[in-house]
Amino acid sequence: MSAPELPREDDGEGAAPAGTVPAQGAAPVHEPAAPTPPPPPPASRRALLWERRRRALTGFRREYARNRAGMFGFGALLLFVVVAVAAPLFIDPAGLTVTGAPGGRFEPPSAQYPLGTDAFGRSVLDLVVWGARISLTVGFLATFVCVALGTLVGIVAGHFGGVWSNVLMRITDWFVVLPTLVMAVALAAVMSRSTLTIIIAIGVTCWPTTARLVRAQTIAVEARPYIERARALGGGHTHVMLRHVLPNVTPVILAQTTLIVGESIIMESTLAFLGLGDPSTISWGGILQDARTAGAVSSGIWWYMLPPGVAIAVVALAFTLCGRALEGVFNPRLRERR
Amino acid sequence: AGTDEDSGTTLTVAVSQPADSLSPFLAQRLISTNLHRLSYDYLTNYDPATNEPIPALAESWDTSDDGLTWTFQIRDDVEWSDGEPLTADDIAWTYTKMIEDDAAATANGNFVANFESATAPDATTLEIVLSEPQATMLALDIPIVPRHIWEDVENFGEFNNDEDFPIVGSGPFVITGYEPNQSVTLEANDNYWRDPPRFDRIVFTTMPEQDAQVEALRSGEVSLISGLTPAQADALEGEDGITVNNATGKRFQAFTINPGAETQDGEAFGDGHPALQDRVLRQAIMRAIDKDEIVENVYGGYAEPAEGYIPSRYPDYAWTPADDQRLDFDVDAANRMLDDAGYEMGDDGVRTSPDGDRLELRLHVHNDRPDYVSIGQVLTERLAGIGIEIDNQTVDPGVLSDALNSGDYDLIMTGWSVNPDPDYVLGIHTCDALPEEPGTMRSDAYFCNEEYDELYAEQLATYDDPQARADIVKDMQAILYEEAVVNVLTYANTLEAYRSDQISSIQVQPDPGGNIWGQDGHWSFTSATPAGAGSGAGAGPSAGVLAGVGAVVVVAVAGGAFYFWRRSKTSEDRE
Amino acid sequence: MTAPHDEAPAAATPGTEPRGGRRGAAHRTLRYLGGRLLTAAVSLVAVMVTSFFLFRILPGDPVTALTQGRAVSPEQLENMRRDFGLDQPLPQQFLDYCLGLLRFDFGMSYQYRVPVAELIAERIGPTVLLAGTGTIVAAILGLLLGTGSAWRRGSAMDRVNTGVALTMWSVPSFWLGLILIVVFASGTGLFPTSGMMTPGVSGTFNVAVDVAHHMVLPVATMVAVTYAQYMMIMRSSLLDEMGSDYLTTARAKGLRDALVLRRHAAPNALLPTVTLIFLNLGRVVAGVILVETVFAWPGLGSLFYSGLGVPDLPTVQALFVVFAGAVILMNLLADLVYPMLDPRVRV
Amino acid sequence: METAEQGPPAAGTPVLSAADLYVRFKGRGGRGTARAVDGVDLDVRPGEIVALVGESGCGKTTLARTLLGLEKASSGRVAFEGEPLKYGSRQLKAFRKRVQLVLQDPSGSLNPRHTVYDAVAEGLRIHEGAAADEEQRVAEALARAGLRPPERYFLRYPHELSGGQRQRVVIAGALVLDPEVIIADEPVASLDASVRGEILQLLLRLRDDLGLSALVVTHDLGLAWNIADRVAVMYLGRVVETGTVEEVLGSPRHPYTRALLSVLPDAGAGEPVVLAGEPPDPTRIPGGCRFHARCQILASGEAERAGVAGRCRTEDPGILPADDTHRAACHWARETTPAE
Amino acid sequence: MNYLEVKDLHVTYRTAGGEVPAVRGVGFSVEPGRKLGVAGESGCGKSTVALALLRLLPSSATLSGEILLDGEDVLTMRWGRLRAVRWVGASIVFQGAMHSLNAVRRIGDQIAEPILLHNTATPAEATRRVGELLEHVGLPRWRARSFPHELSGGQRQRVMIAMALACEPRLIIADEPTTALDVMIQAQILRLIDRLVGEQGISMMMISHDLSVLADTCDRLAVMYAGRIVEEGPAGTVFAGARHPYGGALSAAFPRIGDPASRRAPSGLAGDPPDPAALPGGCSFRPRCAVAEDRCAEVDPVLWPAGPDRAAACVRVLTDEQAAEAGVPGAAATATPEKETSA
Ligand SMILES: Nc1ncnc2c1ncn2[C@@H]1O[C@H](COP(=O)(O)OP(=O)(O)OP(=O)(O)O)[C@@H](O)[C@H]1O
Ligand SMILES: Nc1ncnc2c1ncn2[C@@H]1O[C@H](COP(=O)(O)OP(=O)(O)OP(=O)(O)O)[C@@H](O)[C@H]1O
Ligand SMILES: [Mg+2]
Ligand SMILES: [Mg+2]
Repeated sequence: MSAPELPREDDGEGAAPAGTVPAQGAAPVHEPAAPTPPPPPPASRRALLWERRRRALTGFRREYARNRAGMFGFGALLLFVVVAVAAPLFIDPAGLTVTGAPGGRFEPPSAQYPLGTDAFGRSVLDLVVWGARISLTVGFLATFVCVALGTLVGIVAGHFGGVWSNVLMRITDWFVVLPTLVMAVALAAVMSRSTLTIIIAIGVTCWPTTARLVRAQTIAVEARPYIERARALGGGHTHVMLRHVLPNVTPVILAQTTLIVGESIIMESTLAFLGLGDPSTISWGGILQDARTAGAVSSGIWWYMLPPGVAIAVVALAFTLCGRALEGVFNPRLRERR
Repeated sequence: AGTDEDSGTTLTVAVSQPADSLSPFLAQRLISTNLHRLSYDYLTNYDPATNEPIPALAESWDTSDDGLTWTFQIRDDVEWSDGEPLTADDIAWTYTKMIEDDAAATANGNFVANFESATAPDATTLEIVLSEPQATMLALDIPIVPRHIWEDVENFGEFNNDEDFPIVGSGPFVITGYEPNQSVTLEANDNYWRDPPRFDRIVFTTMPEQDAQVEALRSGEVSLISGLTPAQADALEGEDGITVNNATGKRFQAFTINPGAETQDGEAFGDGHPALQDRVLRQAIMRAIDKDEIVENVYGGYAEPAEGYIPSRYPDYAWTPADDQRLDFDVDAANRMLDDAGYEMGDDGVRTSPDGDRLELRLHVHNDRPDYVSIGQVLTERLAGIGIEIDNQTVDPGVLSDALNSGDYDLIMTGWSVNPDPDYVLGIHTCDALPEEPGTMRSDAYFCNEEYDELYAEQLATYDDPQARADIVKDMQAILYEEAVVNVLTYANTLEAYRSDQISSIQVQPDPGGNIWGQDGHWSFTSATPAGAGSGAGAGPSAGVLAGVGAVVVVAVAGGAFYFWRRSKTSEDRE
Repeated sequence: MTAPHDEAPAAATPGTEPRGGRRGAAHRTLRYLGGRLLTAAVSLVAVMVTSFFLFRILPGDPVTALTQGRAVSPEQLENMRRDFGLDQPLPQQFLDYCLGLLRFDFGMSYQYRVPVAELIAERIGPTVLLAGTGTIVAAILGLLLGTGSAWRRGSAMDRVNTGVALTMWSVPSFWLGLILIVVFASGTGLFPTSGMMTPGVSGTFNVAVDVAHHMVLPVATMVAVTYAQYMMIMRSSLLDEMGSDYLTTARAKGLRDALVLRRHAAPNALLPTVTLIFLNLGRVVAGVILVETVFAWPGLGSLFYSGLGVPDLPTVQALFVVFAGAVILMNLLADLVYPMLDPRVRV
Repeated sequence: METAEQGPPAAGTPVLSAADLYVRFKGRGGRGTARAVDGVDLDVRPGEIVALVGESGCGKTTLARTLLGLEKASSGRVAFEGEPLKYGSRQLKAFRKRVQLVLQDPSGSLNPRHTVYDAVAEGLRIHEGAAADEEQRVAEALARAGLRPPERYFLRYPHELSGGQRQRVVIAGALVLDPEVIIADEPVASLDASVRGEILQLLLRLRDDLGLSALVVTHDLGLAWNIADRVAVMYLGRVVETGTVEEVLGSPRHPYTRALLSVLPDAGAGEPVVLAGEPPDPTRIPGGCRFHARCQILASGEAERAGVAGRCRTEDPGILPADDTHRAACHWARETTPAE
Repeated sequence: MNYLEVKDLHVTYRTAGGEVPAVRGVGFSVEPGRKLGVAGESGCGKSTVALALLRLLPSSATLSGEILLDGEDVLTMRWGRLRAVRWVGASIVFQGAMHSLNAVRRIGDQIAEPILLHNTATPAEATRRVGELLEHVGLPRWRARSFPHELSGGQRQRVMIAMALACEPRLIIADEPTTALDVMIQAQILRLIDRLVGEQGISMMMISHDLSVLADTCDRLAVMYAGRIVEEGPAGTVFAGARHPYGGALSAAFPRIGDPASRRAPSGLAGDPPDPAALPGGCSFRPRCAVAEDRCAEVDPVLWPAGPDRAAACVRVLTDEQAAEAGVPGAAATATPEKETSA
């Protein structure tokens, strides 16, 4: 099997158009090099390139759109992000304070409070919507920390073999061995309670996976002849890493990113569940924790317990689906074939 | 079909923590001290109804005039569960061990800190000599252990008393089984010198998850649970076969204000906000807080708004302020007080003290106490109403105690469980309780008031006149209230529930309105009466086992059958 | 372990004899083994050192935390501090810690006043039981479903399988646990809500049944949230294999579809999954913290969590080492087992 | 750039040469050291195409990579225009501006995310930054490599090209820097029989047009016949026979060269000599003549008759010097060919 | 009677990018004990034909036509019968031996697998037979216990051959058995195949893109281009004098050492390989054909007789009458096609 093992950017296009071949192919081979026609003005070349990129994007979109689960994930995600960003437009923060909440204690769902109220009389729906802001922020930022660190370490370790790689990988191995949850719990306990702490705790503990993945991909890329060619052309480390390795590990990173966001959101809720969250901010994990400490589970106050959990699950799922879909788009090997 | 001990009645109690040790010298957790209440005898006990000390091993007692020598008459009809007689010598030996061996003093050393000696001149007499008078002499919560067993123990710091079962004791129950972290089983001691217990067996089973406890109660797996949340109490309230016990609280919830941390020598330290040294500000803070709101929203109504330092469950000591003294919720009044005292409101809604410090205060809250966390949120918002900005820091208890010790705090949540004898909780606010040097704080407030100290000494001296002592204690509470350093917010109720179809009656303490779990004494468990025959919790699970295992098997078989059916159906004509 | 290559007779035909021969192979195996062991040992030491310092920066004073809310005299506090060795300077504490480790002595638990080693020994059984069962069930389920999914990729079954697995994967385990308790334990009374045993049950068979009964919900929770990864790995690794030419060879030989899958595709696809299973076996020990907490399972996870609050330094330190050690051990096992399974990577 | 002033090197001075070159690879996991290149003297003179032939795994690629400084020699020396190659990153960069490598596998040699333009311009950008005439030079290189009109190919991605086109892009990438030497490693091995001719024609044309020197690595003797001036036959890390193409392929001396020629399907006359056994292992190079274990001359007893059998088994025939004469590292050939 | 007879075989792959007609009407036959060589450049559909013979194509391929194996049509067989035919009626030596062997199972087991499956031999017998087979292909018996990666490429290819012989099939389909190998190993394998097939009287179909290899080994030769057979005839004559320009280009692409004509003058075929998904109208070789004519754009040539026992799909082999019969326009315009193809 000789499937192209690297992502193709534009599947909208077929292979070399057959129409271009005959004229040139039929030319006598010994014909002296024809004077090159004047090159077209650079602007048009750039425009062409831009056009190409656009088409590549369209192709990417089309390929992605073929994955229905991925589209569902993307849709759900978009919905959550939009709702979270727009939350202040339709939710009055005053209603989310513990002293100024409008409702009564643990009111069951009603027209006014579609998901009922919590102990302070706050609308659970509003809380969940508002909680998306923190939960998504944590998810994104923690993932950024994790992926940035992991990518840097992974590429450097993968590119520079030998001692460098060894040292970095020993460090990574050492981090990999440390149980993530335990580490995060310990870090969150050590640092002051805040959203930033959670972000750091998650980010710092999850990068080794990314690093390993990126390193593996880097090594795979480094083994390709075009790296050798770049070196033979005189390219240095930076050239190779930036121009060749990075673009080729990007799909991996992107797919990994979406997977980690989901994990981070779950991790945030887990830390909150273990009492390590920041109770003064409203996040899904925080709501769950509040619901749990209020005994909502066993008191039949399902409207307090279910929505944040479902929200976490849906967002995590959405990201996971996006991640898988991206993986599929970027890695033709994963595409359905044969 | 699960148990081979189907005979007899079993009372199953869910507890949220496993026992830390079965050794009375080491055990510190509530569950463990309760176990010891049931399996050992004490010198005295507490009246189930009134909480007053009553005779137990000691039938009667005398005090010398200087209050330093105590002579107890010990019962002569008590036997250890292995049949040996329990004599004064066992008691003297237990106390002496604690005096002499630091390891043995780990758990209850504070009771014997003032002991010069404990001797048994004869089998029924115990003599204790003190170095200074001690108010807790009738509340010596020290389990008495059998000398003939414990004499052989080499290292009290490491012996956990969990090797030979049943464990020899003299209490109404005998510990017969112990699964670390899971359960402790006790059998009734039919020879107990008081009324023997009515249940044949008690099992304490560990369930840290509150919700799991409630579900276990519902399914009949356990008979008694405690520490319900208000929502759970509400939910269980109307359920068949379940009785909710709403007991007055033994605990108060409070916050203390850092009035400027100082050592005993008057050396100031820490970085408490300077404006908090002003009593006006502290009182204004109190007036900004709506205790009813906390009662309602945080405790779902299962609490009382509080003023005095001693919970109302102890009516002798409970105190309420006179009308002109009250620092009731009144935001306008609070704002006026601050305006008058020169705290100017800034443009951003935050006041500045006369000395020019912005009123931006930290509030430290325990992250492991959900009620505190909620109170913290309420305080934060309420104080904003009088121009105080709160930095709400919900932290690990460790962090919190670090902040307290180093005086680096402004407001800090706290709360104490108050014993029938309030000496200890009062004592921690004397000037003596201030640290000798920065960082060695043991109390929860840097409070030092001469008048309070004098009253404290006075109440110590009048322990033999309860009424007079109670009056003094109330005066002390008035000082605390007025100084507004230690600010009591509520007395939260203790919420418990039991299966009334398994337990027909059970003693609460105090009676009425008292709690079942965590009593001073063993009354709840000795008084608990089984309801009907064979309704012990043991019956529930075995049916459940069959049903559960059956369900799993059915699912597995069905799944497997489906799998193979599909496979055989599709395998032939495929490629 | 049998040394690879032991089947190659020494008298090989010239030119085609396997490289290095038998002696060399044994030697290489030893070197490989030694290398792996050394790496594992180095990791373990690093973890031990980390563990000590990581928890030393935990805030809070164990002594005050342990005596919180109780009447204690300053002398008692002093005694405790001395007992715990907390009055020593940090380097001395570290030295004691290291010396202790050499003797497998993790110190005394502050909370329970027993040697931590004993505490761990007591708790490790339940954790291994739960985590092991959970992983094995999840792995088997995941592998079966993953195989089915890949072999019939694109079918309704594949889509349903994948969808369900990924949804479960996205659910926070503690939340699922709580929901399961409500639905199955109190809703139907089929399973106990928590714990590991009904007190008072005796007899090996009865205890086994009882424990199994208690395990259903926690194991179900674990399996639900973890089987997806096995399934997805198996699925994609089988999909990778499915394009392979050797499967065409197998078909060309006249093998039935089921046989092609069973004899060729699945075993080959299984190989990459094995490493993952081992890795997870290591990690899951720490990962069951949540499930243990929710279901009051008397294992290491809940011990760690309760120890962290105090902080019960010797306990959390030791547990950290145990958790990390489990991963190291399983990595090591994977390293050693994999070559036995996959002849291609045999040294 | 300094070289531009120096003018063309004096004829006869090899542009690129290897002297007594050894490259060893440490075996991993206790495996023995692989002596991939085991003593090679080789010159490439200006304007000359040298073919390096030999079976798979004999060290051809390794030698080529070492010549370009991509691999460091364990011992021996690589010289460029008589100067020993320096491995500082600055010197290497300057060297690689003038000597270009065309890799074995054209599909792999192009980054799938770079357009043809990017791929060709890469060398320019590395050495000259953003050159003003970049586009023109890229177009020129593409056109020279036979991709005309070049603009049409600028924005194609490698997967949109056929194998032959890809190979030409790689060659264009090498040409854009106006190199003096090209090392082409199996430039046509991965191509279809019908496309290979074109690439070879291109190489010949470049040599004729630009005076390029080239080292063409291959395991295909026919290819050497097609384009090379001189040929060096490599066996197990060492050159065992060199000479002009006509000499070596016309009257091979080394038994290995003879065997190679005899098995060509189209060899016509003569019984094909199929050497027994598998390709030899560079970790275990036999003593004596490295070929003796598979040598058909020795096996048939002909060496015995020539009285060299003993030497074949024990005496290393030595490293062939890098000069024009037709030589073979074979005791038997030396014995029977009076010219040597 | 022909053992294998393929008539008008069409194979079309359904792909995301549309239909790919990989094989477009191929017909040939193999007599018992004879060897047919199929040549053609990469991607012209050779492997597709080979796989189609045992219906091993992926489900995305649709087949039509007839494949008669010993008179029985493979395409309409029931699965059970097909499974019985596979490896017994015809076995295959695949292109890449590395990938065609299961890397994690012992070679012996893999060879024994079809024996046990088809011959219902006892395991002991099978083991013995495996040993014999291995020795047959020049490998020691103990190699049965080796794993594929422990063997070199040539050895693996020999294992594939041993495997193909396991059930004593009447036809062996060898799909590029030597492409990835060195000249020397290639020679070894070809000799081996030659010997075995000759000894046992097995029919064979051998696929390669190397015309010279086939010419050396086979009795007859078929040259494929873009899914069609464009030339067919006795091996020697086809190689020496192809009548289709593509066949000519293929055989010319192999330099003859010592031949001054090819010295410093490599010959090749310009242009790109055809894309089966987008073939030009008319003769599919026309875009690369050096001697294309106008009428080539209009006629889609089929195999026309082109001399004794030969056929070629090029309008230039047609005489005027034949052309008129076949409906080829303007045949008269090119009068002398013969010059090119005189052998
Ligand atoms: N980086 C390396 N590490 C270890 N051994 C190597 C390395 N590179 C090459 N070798 C070994 O050196 C020998 C020569 O390899 P090289 O690639 O130079 O052969 P080649 O003649 O180019 O073969 P081919 O014709 O197959 O390309 C081989 O046995 C190979 O296994
Ligand atoms: N599964 C498939 N789906 C779609 N197209 C395919 C598939 N398999 C092969 N093809 C296409 O069918 C054509 C013929 O392929 P085939 O493998 O038969 O060629 P081949 O002659 O064997 O080439 P090679 O010499 O490279 O082995 C090619 O264009 C190929 O791209
Ligand atoms: Mg090579
Ligand atoms: Mg093929």
